[in-house]
Amino acid sequence: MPYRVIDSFEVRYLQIVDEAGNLDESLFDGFSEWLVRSFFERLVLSRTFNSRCLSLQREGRIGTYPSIYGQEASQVGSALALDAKDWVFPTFRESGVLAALGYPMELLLRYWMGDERGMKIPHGMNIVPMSIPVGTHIPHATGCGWAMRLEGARAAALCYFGDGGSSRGDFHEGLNMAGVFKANTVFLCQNNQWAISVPRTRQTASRTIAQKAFSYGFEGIQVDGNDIFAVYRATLDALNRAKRGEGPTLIECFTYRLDDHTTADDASRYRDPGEVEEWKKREPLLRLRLVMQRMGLWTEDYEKEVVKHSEEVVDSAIEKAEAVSPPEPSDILIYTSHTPSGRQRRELKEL
Amino acid sequence: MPYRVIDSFEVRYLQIVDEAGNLDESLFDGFSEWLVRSFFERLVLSRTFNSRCLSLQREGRIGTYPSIYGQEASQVGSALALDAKDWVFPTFRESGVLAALGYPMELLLRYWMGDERGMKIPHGMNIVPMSIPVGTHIPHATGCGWAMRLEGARAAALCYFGDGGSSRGDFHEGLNMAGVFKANTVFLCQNNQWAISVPRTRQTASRTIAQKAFSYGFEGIQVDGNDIFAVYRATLDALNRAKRGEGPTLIECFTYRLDDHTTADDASRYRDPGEVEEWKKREPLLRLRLVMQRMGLWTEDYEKEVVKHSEEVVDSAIEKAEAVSPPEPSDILIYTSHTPSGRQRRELKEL
Amino acid sequence: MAKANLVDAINRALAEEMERDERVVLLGEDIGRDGGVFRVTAGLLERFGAERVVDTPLSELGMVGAAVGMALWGLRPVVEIQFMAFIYEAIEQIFSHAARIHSRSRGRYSAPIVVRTPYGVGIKGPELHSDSTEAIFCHMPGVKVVVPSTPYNAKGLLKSAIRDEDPVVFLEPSRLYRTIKTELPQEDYTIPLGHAEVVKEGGSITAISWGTMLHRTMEATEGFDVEVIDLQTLKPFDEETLLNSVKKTGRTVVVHEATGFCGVGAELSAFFAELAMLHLRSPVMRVTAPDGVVPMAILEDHYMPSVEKIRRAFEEVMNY
Amino acid sequence: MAKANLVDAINRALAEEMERDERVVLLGEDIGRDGGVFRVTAGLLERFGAERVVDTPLSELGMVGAAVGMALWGLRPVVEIQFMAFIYEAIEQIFSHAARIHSRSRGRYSAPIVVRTPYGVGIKGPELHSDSTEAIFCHMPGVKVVVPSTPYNAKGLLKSAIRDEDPVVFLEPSRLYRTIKTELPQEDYTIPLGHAEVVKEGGSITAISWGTMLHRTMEATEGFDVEVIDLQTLKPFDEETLLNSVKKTGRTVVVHEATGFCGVGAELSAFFAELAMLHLRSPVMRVTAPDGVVPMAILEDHYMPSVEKIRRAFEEVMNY
Ligand SMILES: Cc1ncc(C[n+]2csc(CCOP(=O)(O)OP(=O)(O)O)c2C)c(N)n1
Ligand SMILES: Cc1ncc(C[n+]2csc(CCOP(=O)(O)OP(=O)(O)O)c2C)c(N)n1
Ligand SMILES: [Mg+2]
Ligand SMILES: [Mg+2]
Repeated sequence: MPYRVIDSFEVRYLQIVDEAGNLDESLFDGFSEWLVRSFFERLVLSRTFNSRCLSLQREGRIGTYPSIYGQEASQVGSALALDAKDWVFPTFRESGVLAALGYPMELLLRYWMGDERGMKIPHGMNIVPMSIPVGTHIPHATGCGWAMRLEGARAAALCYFGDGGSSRGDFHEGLNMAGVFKANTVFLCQNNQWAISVPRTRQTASRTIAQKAFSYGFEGIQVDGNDIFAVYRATLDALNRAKRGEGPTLIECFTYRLDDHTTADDASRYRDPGEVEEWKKREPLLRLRLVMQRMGLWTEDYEKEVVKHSEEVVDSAIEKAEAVSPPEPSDILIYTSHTPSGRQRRELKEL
Repeated sequence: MPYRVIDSFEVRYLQIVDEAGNLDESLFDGFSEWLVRSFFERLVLSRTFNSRCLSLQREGRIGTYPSIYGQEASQVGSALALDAKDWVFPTFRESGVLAALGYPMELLLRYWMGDERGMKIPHGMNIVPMSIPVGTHIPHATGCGWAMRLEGARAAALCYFGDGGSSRGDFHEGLNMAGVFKANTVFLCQNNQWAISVPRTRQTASRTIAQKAFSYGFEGIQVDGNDIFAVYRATLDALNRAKRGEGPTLIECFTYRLDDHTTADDASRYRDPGEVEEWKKREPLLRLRLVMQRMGLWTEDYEKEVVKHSEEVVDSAIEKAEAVSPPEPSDILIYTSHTPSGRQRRELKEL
Repeated sequence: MAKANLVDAINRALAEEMERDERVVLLGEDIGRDGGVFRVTAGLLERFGAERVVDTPLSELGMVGAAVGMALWGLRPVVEIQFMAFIYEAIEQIFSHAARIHSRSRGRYSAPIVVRTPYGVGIKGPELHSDSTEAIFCHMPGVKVVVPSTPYNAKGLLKSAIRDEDPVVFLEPSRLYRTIKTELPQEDYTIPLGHAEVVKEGGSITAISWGTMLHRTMEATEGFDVEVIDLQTLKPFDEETLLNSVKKTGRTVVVHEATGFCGVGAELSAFFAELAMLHLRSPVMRVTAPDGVVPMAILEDHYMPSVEKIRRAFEEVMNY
Repeated sequence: MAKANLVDAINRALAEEMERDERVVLLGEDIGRDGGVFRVTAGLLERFGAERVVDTPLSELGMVGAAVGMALWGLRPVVEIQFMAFIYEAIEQIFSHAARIHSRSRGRYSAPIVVRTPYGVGIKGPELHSDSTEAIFCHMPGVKVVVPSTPYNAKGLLKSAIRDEDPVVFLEPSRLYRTIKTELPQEDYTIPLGHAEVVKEGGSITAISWGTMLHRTMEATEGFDVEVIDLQTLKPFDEETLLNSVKKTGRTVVVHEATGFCGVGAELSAFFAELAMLHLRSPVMRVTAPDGVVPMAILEDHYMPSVEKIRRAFEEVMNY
């Protein structure tokens, strides 16, 4: 080999609990009973919210909706690693993150009904409206995490995006700047194997998304995204490193989109149903249940109760959301700029 | 270490001749006397062209000009690896590439005088007008190399850009798509350590540019960019791999911009002159001369003759370029679209 | 002759051009196996293969940039951008490269690419699925901008766009994809770029529109003596047809879905002022969306110019 | 009071705002140690430190995107784009994010960022160093667009832009950076956005211009009774000042450096048609660049509207 090796990199992978519920004892610490119950309860809540949304869409009560089924561990596990001061930059497919963070579900529903007021984030919650143009919010998380670092805040920004999002220029420029300025930012890619009909292998020729971090001079790791323990641990570690000023991390949650891309999609056109069945066996609730059984935290009654409670929460949110009167047409102009221009004032009269 | 390693990468470096002129005998083959003389003659020609341009600019005879001083090995070495069927995507700092390829110097001069006709590439030359917005031409080389692959052409596209260019979204999207579609494209980054006043270490936190290839599933190598033998060899290998359908390569030529960024710049404002002095010792002609001496190809007279010939070539090009009459104002409209619109026809009358 | 909708018409234009010219290739997200999110490319992968109907990574800049490179090499790429707002990342590729390469190389190279994308409000899509920013492309020298309004003209215009030597932004009214059908001849017909169509003759008002709004404009004409012009090509537009009509009617209303400020309506108004002032009996009125961020589904009907709003403009110019 | 050029004026506006408000940070390529390619930020790194005067990687999208994120967190970033054509990569960040976040979050968030960039022909720069595409930013709801024409108004306008809660695109006429000087008060004065300035009173023609072209317009007035208005803020523009002037003069000429088609001149023409038709004694004339790719140095003077061309427009409206 005529070439001299001047540097080398390893791509690392984290799994704490495997599909069969086997856990790595050396890693399984710091998960209090309270936390494990939270995992379960938020996971069930987000799954309940999600399936209700799918029904609401079929009934024409909300618009196009992107399901999170299969990705709940990546969403809930990472969300629960956040502190109140941290900032969250979600995409459209983050109902589970928002549910886990206690985002008012009636707002989330309003949003999916097509009402901007659903993204009027309540004060005290550092969540940014979900990004629709894929990947474009990544530099925002860089800027936010960078500002935190500049101001010496003990906080971090957590940015969600998908495998598709990793192909965009925003990803590259956002992560590169985060590396240069050691932004307090954690980049969390939910690699759910598909970007609508485009499989991961066609999204990029690199074997993992995690290794893309090497381009930016910081750590990237791949995590079993259906293992809520691994996701939580990796996210918490990364957030803590960021808060200590040690710079950004890229986390690839290796997971799967079990449903269609959105309710407007029909995945059977492009995806082998056998693949979906295989991944269903790995869906995150199964193994969480097994761990909780072993810990003595799970009974059938407990689960029934959690499900019932979640359904009540979601149903009451639906009721509230549907009782809200529609927004005013004038909102279109009123919120565009801070003070309306002469032209906008004339147009207001016509709306 | 709780994490499992699932993949690993090595960054490789190629140098055939070091600063002192020592050469790696195992690698030093395939360089015929004819080729080595070509290296020398084209290198001197491009250096001569370059220094004349700097004078012309000072005399107000051409506009702002970007010097290639120090980067000639990267430019000439890579250009000489090209076949006639290959395509070239240069930036503004590629006078050396164009000179080596035999691009009519009077055209190049016209361009720097501010005349678009200087980039009316002669038929038979597959060179694309130099890209001014940094990095933006990278996806073009991807598309061209991809088209070559689709059509089964035994040709490749060679794309030049700088360390600064590697930060742009175009780089990311261009290389990613090239990886996915196995485009016949070679990406050649002249890492000259500076992007105007921004040093390489602030451009990106990754240790090398070469390793960015890992993000795209293909090979990246760092080459001593002041070693014309290494540059030629690495480029030729990469072009050949591309032509065999083995996909793209990223080559980082590790070199140095010895002059100001352009004639409009004053590098003393931001750069330590000591650094420049250190790099001057490594400039590419020095070691080429040493190798040629050892091969019995160099004498003082030979060099004098080459220099004299180069000066004559450049001087006659200057003469030609300055004798050309200025372009017609109507060219502004005539070339904008293939057929002028009604509006453009009216405007033509007013020009 | 069978009737077809806009999706079929565009699909057939693409298929026929791919059949006619081997150099035509399609790039886009989900245009292959999935057949496109609006199913516009359905069946084309099966027919022309994965080398000519290419599912790309999620990479708008990359797609358009690669298309420019392919065009330099000699292909004729047609890029699908899933929704108009997602073209913004690729604007530099369009403005700084596709639009200029012919001029920059003084004719040696061209970028005969077509960038197709659905535009406009009206499908109750999520945020950023309803933009209508044709004006910004019209402003850039070197770019042509085309908007069909029917299956019939979509097929003819798209074929011309693909055959054109200049880059074309081809905007498909998403609201019309499946809502209207017209007869669609099997023959290979084209509609030249730069040609506007008088779709309804009239004597008192010239109403100019395109895409979705053309149909609203037609609806609004009842009771008015309106000549309705489907602009079809926004840049370069058909000056002659417009001037002839205005000379006859003396009154002009432009209707478009985009916000008014610096929209194409402004250009039309300025054009008439400069070239037909003495024929104008009333100001050129624009009926457009307001100067606000395109709203989500619940408010979208309030954003789009309504039939009543167009009728008010007709009344206004008549009573001026 | 000392005189200063445009570079100094902008430098001082930046310094004063950074002094006044700790949240103001500057991002850009070569703005730190190098002091900016036009030296606009010279000395600021030394004065405010590398955390507030940041040399970024070559990353226009990244800079503007990061600025949006910083603004969400509470900073007030001012981004320098080295030349206007290099803003195109960042357009999506401006259009889809900065412009919309206030509306999308129904007031919870804003993006009070300023994107400064030199624009225009006239410095004999290389290709793509002379674009003037203000119109496309004007078209996007939620964005403000400001163009100073003198050191004095540059300082006042930039301070207002930095203090504004909405995103502002601030376009600096590169040709004027060092060619004109005005008095520059030391005090903290501002010029409100949305306010046009009557720089010369007159009775027969209203000439509207901004930036570099304002000075050509002034030059052209000799022998005509022209009221010259410096628009200053292109979006939202000062309707009242414009209408008042046109009511007096009845004739309008708009002069801008950008190409005419769908330029800001078109909007002004349409605006006058709609709101001042009865006062117009002649068509609103536009004097603009032609619909061609901005040429390189040798032809650039032919591209820019000349004084003679402006005078011809004055004559035309007078003789109409
Ligand atoms: C810039 C952009 N291009 C295209 C789309 C249309 N689109 C919506 S989601 C999607 C796929 C996203 O894939 P990924 O990033 O993997 O996220 P996932 O949907 O799998 O969660 C596409 C193409 C978009 N929203 N934004
Ligand atoms: C998109 C873009 N941004 C900014 C500039 C201004 N500019 C010209 S060259 C340059 C630095 C380029 O650095 P690098 O890519 O390393 O190439 P080098 O000049 O070192 O050859 C900059 C910032 C530009 N031309 N294009
Ligand atoms: Mg995905
Ligand atoms: Mg460099």
